[in-house]
Amino acid sequence: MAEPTKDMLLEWYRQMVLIREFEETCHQLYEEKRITGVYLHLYSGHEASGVGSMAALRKSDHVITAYRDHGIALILGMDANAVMAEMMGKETGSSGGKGGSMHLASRQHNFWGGYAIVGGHLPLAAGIALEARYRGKDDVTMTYVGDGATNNGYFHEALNMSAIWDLPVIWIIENNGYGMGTEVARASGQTELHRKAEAYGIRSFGRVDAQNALEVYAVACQAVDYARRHGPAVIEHITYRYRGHGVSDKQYDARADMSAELKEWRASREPITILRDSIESRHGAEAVAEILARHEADARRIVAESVAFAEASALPNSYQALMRNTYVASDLVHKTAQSVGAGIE
Amino acid sequence: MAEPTKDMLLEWYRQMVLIREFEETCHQLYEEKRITGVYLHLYSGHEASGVGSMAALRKSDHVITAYRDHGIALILGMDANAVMAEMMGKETGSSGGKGGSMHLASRQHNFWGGYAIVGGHLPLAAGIALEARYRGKDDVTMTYVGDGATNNGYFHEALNMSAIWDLPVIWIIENNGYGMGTEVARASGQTELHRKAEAYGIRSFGRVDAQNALEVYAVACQAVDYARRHGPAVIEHITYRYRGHGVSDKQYDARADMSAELKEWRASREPITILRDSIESRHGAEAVAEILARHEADARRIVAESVAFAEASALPNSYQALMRNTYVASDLVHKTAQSVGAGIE
Amino acid sequence: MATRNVAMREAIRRALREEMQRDEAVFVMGEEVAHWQGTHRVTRGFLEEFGERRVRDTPISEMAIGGLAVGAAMAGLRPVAEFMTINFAFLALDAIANHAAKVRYFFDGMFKVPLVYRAASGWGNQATASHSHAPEPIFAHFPGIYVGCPANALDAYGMLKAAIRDDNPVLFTESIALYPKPSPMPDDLGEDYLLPIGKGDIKREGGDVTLVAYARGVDWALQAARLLARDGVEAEVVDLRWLRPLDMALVYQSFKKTNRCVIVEESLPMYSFGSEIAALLQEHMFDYMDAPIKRVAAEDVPLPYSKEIELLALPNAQKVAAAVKEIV
Amino acid sequence: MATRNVAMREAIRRALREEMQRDEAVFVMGEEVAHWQGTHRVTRGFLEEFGERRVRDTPISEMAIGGLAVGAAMAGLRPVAEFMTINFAFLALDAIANHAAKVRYFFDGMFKVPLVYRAASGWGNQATASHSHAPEPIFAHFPGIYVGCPANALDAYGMLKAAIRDDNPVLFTESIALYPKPSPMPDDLGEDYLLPIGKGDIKREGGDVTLVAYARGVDWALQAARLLARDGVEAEVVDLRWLRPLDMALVYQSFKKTNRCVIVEESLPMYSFGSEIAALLQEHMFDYMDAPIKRVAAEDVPLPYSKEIELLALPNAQKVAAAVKEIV
Ligand SMILES: Cc1ncc(C[n+]2csc(CCOP(=O)(O)OP(=O)(O)O)c2C)c(N)n1
Ligand SMILES: Cc1ncc(C[n+]2csc(CCOP(=O)(O)OP(=O)(O)O)c2C)c(N)n1
Ligand SMILES: [Mg+2]
Ligand SMILES: [Mg+2]
Repeated sequence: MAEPTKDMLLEWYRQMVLIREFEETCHQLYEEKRITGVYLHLYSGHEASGVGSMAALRKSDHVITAYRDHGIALILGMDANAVMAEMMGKETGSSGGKGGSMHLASRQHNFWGGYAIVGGHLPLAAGIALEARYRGKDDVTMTYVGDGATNNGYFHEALNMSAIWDLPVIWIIENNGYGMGTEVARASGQTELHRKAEAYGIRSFGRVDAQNALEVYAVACQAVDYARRHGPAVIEHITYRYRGHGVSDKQYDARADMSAELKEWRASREPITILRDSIESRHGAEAVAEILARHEADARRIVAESVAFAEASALPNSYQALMRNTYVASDLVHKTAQSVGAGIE
Repeated sequence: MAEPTKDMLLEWYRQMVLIREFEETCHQLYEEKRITGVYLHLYSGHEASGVGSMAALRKSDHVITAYRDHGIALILGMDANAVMAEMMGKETGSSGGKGGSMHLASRQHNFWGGYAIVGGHLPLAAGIALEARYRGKDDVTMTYVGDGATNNGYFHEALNMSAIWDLPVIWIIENNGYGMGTEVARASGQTELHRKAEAYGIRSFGRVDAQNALEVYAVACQAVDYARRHGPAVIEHITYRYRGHGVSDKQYDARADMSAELKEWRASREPITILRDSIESRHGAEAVAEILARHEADARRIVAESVAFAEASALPNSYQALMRNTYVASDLVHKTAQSVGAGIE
Repeated sequence: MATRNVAMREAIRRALREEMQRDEAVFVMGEEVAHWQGTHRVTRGFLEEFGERRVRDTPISEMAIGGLAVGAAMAGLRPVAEFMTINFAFLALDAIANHAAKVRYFFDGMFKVPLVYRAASGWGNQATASHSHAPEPIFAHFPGIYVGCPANALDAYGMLKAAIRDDNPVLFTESIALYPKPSPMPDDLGEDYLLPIGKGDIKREGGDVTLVAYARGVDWALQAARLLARDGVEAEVVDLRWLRPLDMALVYQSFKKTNRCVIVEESLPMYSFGSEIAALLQEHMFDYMDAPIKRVAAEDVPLPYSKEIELLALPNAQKVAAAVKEIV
Repeated sequence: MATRNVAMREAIRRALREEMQRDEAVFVMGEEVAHWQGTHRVTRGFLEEFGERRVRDTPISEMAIGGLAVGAAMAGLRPVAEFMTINFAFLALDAIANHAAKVRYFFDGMFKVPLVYRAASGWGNQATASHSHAPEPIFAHFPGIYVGCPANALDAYGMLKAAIRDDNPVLFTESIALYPKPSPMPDDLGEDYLLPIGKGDIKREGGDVTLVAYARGVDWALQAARLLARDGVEAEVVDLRWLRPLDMALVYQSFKKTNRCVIVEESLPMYSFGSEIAALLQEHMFDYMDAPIKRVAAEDVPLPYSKEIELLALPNAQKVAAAVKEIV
């Protein structure tokens, strides 16, 4: 097991409190209708899953995920201002306001996005990994996929393709217990989701307590190493969503048994607390108190600034802004052909 | 293990020689352009797979398969005349000439067809099985699916649905080594296809030598019994296609290594010979010689008659025949609405 | 008969519930239809009333939802299978167009396929490009299935009941924007209030221009008609209700009177509803055409998240009125 | 320049091969493209020439073929992904319409998606209902992708080369019936013979009626033109070549001369190619219309196996000529 340094642990703490602050602020802003729309899926509760696993990557590796993407974006270093502006659909947003919460991405961070169709990003992950194999690079593609998504045809076809072509993808199944309102056992004949790897002859690295960033990291290191040298790997992360499926789905998560369950997770399996405990027990509570407090304060400041930045930014509102980037401008396209022109950048 | 009676074995022999005669005749007719079209996928070499497994069913059970369906149709007792007429697209065909080789079916035999889109029939199988569960009947649905089809999203989604809803489907994977020209190992990360059951928590009955009808039968009995009482079951049949993927695909099967392989299968794993040997060793070669010979002669006669019947039948050729059965006639449909009318029976 | 305002969502719920009460073969399946009470709350209370046998949550498996319904229908049940939104039905195009719509045909009438696919459709609310479609015309391209798209509560009620009772497969789409919209419904319709499949409806009479629409388009057309009336232009609003089969007789009748037409739809503009209606009109009503037929649809662009440009892309009453002004 | 007759299949093969030789980022993937040498023999010899890295057999996984190509293209490769036939691309509608066509848009230009989907299209040869479609209009409904459909060898060659070199996603369909059809191609075109995306072509000049078509429809139109010429009717045949973008300028130009039009396509008739072209024509060319615009398409029915009724359902030159006769 790869032993994370003190700096690494502190960095993870920084990431986790930033994500939590960001997500809870989003939640608040949505309640206040300062973020609008119908889709906003928060990563609160999932932090250790993303933080611990991406710590096993190097810069040239790739990451792709579904719509629960804010945390992933922040871990990879995307600017909180641009991310928050995207939530508000602003011109300064990372996708120019076109994508919103579900479609964050950053070319420069090898973050290939945020996708909204369940399972739709999984073959894309395989394609990104193919590029590395094709060009003889040993970069891997880390792919996050929900428990519910594992029942979709995309999952099956993409994992199988990664297997037969030895594509360096780490398929991380983020099992947070539910796809919207459906418990894993009501949606999947196989409830130990990592065992789905068997259907593809893919190497499974089993199930991990994903509220514990250290455990996540340890397994991720093995899987990344394996993927870099051989081919695809599967890991199942057991985690929990604190804010339900998405902000517009209140009714379900208000169910009594759900809130009891949530309380239980928050009380005994809080990823930030678990990481903090690890740091303190390894490096001494007092020795790290100041820096942890600083990270917390920074998180509050950064997020507050991002809100101010986003709110000060303009909404795209021209016809040109609407049409832009439907197509790449191209000399190969006949100039007078209808229904292009407007759509090119 | 269920021990088949002498009558059963003789009946299987009858079915197998009938299929072989039918398929080889189809092949011949295609060469002579008396059967036309581009798709004609023969069951020669597969006989024991269908015969042994369907022997485990009772009349009220259900059967569904893909385009390699002639053998299945004949085993279930469909009239060879109607089947041959369908090959030729005649009015007297079992699907009135609308369906052709890939779309045989018979309501009266609980044979739900013959489908052309790879994997497309798999959720239909689950739906048919659901009807039995829904109505509290204990009929099962036997479903044939190719090795290549197991890599398709339909397979994944349908098997998983059968698992969570405890649907009585026996998923028989007919592993004949290839999907068109692609060997199993080049198409599927998991080459022991029965192990795909693991991904759904479905009970697997393992791999069976499907050139041996007795072995097929023994395992099918267990699986049918299990499905009737509990839920879905998977069996992998190892078999071989004597006539390549389909009649129009000559080039590939002409490859030298393919014909060597074919010779080997024909020589040592011929299902009809294996069954004949079993019958003779159990019941005495002389005691059965006459009846086996009679079945062979009957097969030739029946198939020859079916050709005569089919060739004597008329092709549908009216606009009305073309449009008929697009929709069910219905009082609920507004009479003057466009684009109906012609399409109702 | 007493009449109350009812949200379209409630009318659909009522139709579905009554049909389930009436016929035990009718059952509901789809993502989140049971425990979650339906993403759009159409099946609220169903699990409690009908139980898990008849109200079935599915995994996120659209191909299987599409295909399983076909098998169950062939075998004698009457599935009402829900796609949470029509966008996800793209994953079931093969099940719908190649199986539901064709099984009867390629077995020459051996089976019938009495199923209904329900799907929430349309856009607005910043649902973003891949969740923002009203692609009914895509599905209505294929013979073998009917496609119904109600514009108000009463229509939704009568159309859905007919769809469930009919022995043919039906794709029934419900505009998300119309779900909460109240419209008048008599209290006591009896349980057999059935609107014939393929029958359109005149939603407003007028002699100056014909507005042809369906589903949410009808709303925009009616709003535009009110705007136009202020300027003395009386629009007749024809709600086709069904994209297959098409009640063109009704459109032709109106057009013979008005000689002018604007077609309104929520869809993308190309190879779409407006294309077909305009093509049919010019072919069959050539002698009655006093002006080109206009179309108002979404802009030809994948739809964006940001709200102002999203609105720019969406059709609206002003756009419809402006199109009318060009031809009257 | 010496000119020889070349089958369209060969021209496509040549274009693909040259582009693979020219650019190492171009690779081919699909069912049976490698060892089997391509179901339609378009990639014959490719495995031997380019090896397994660049000529990749896939499992029967259309969703993954569709989506994997998107990821590979975003990451910098130039995939040419083959659907064995367009029918199987129904299973990839989401990958094509919701991913290939939208990724660039919803990330506001961050990525480009330089891929080509190739698919054999059309019907005939008793391929039966689920294998008998020419559904190009369905895919062309969606902005964000281009849709090209060549009518002869030389066009296929120049169009495919442009499609591969362009940085946008392209769906390129190839009429099965045209694969073996020889048509003249100059021997020495250089390796940069590129036909612009969205540029149509006049395939025959004539002043009496405009026949608008694409792909196999062009064949029927040309045959009909020959039939009509015997009766003194001179038809102009406009091959649009691309269903998106549409070279309507070319159609309008012809229509201004002829004032009459018949649209010919292999597709089903509703919500289709003919619908869009007729709708555009009546809107923009109203003052030039001397007669209703007619459409010739497949009959509105799932297509049957049996050969005579299959032919009844198919468009042909006689049907086109008859439609022209109704309006000249
Ligand atoms: C193909 C498709 N079907 C349905 C949906 C609606 N939907 C969005 S998220 C979701 C649940 C996904 O659950 P899971 O994969 O467990 O991810 P989680 O939200 O728990 O992170 C559903 C059903 C969708 N976006 N795409
Ligand atoms: C969705 C889809 N993709 C591709 C095809 C073309 N096709 C027909 S049969 C076949 C191979 C299937 O192989 P397998 O499942 O092993 O069955 P077998 O033919 O060996 O019985 C393919 C690729 C199809 N019919 N449907
Ligand atoms: Mg989940
Ligand atoms: Mg096979």
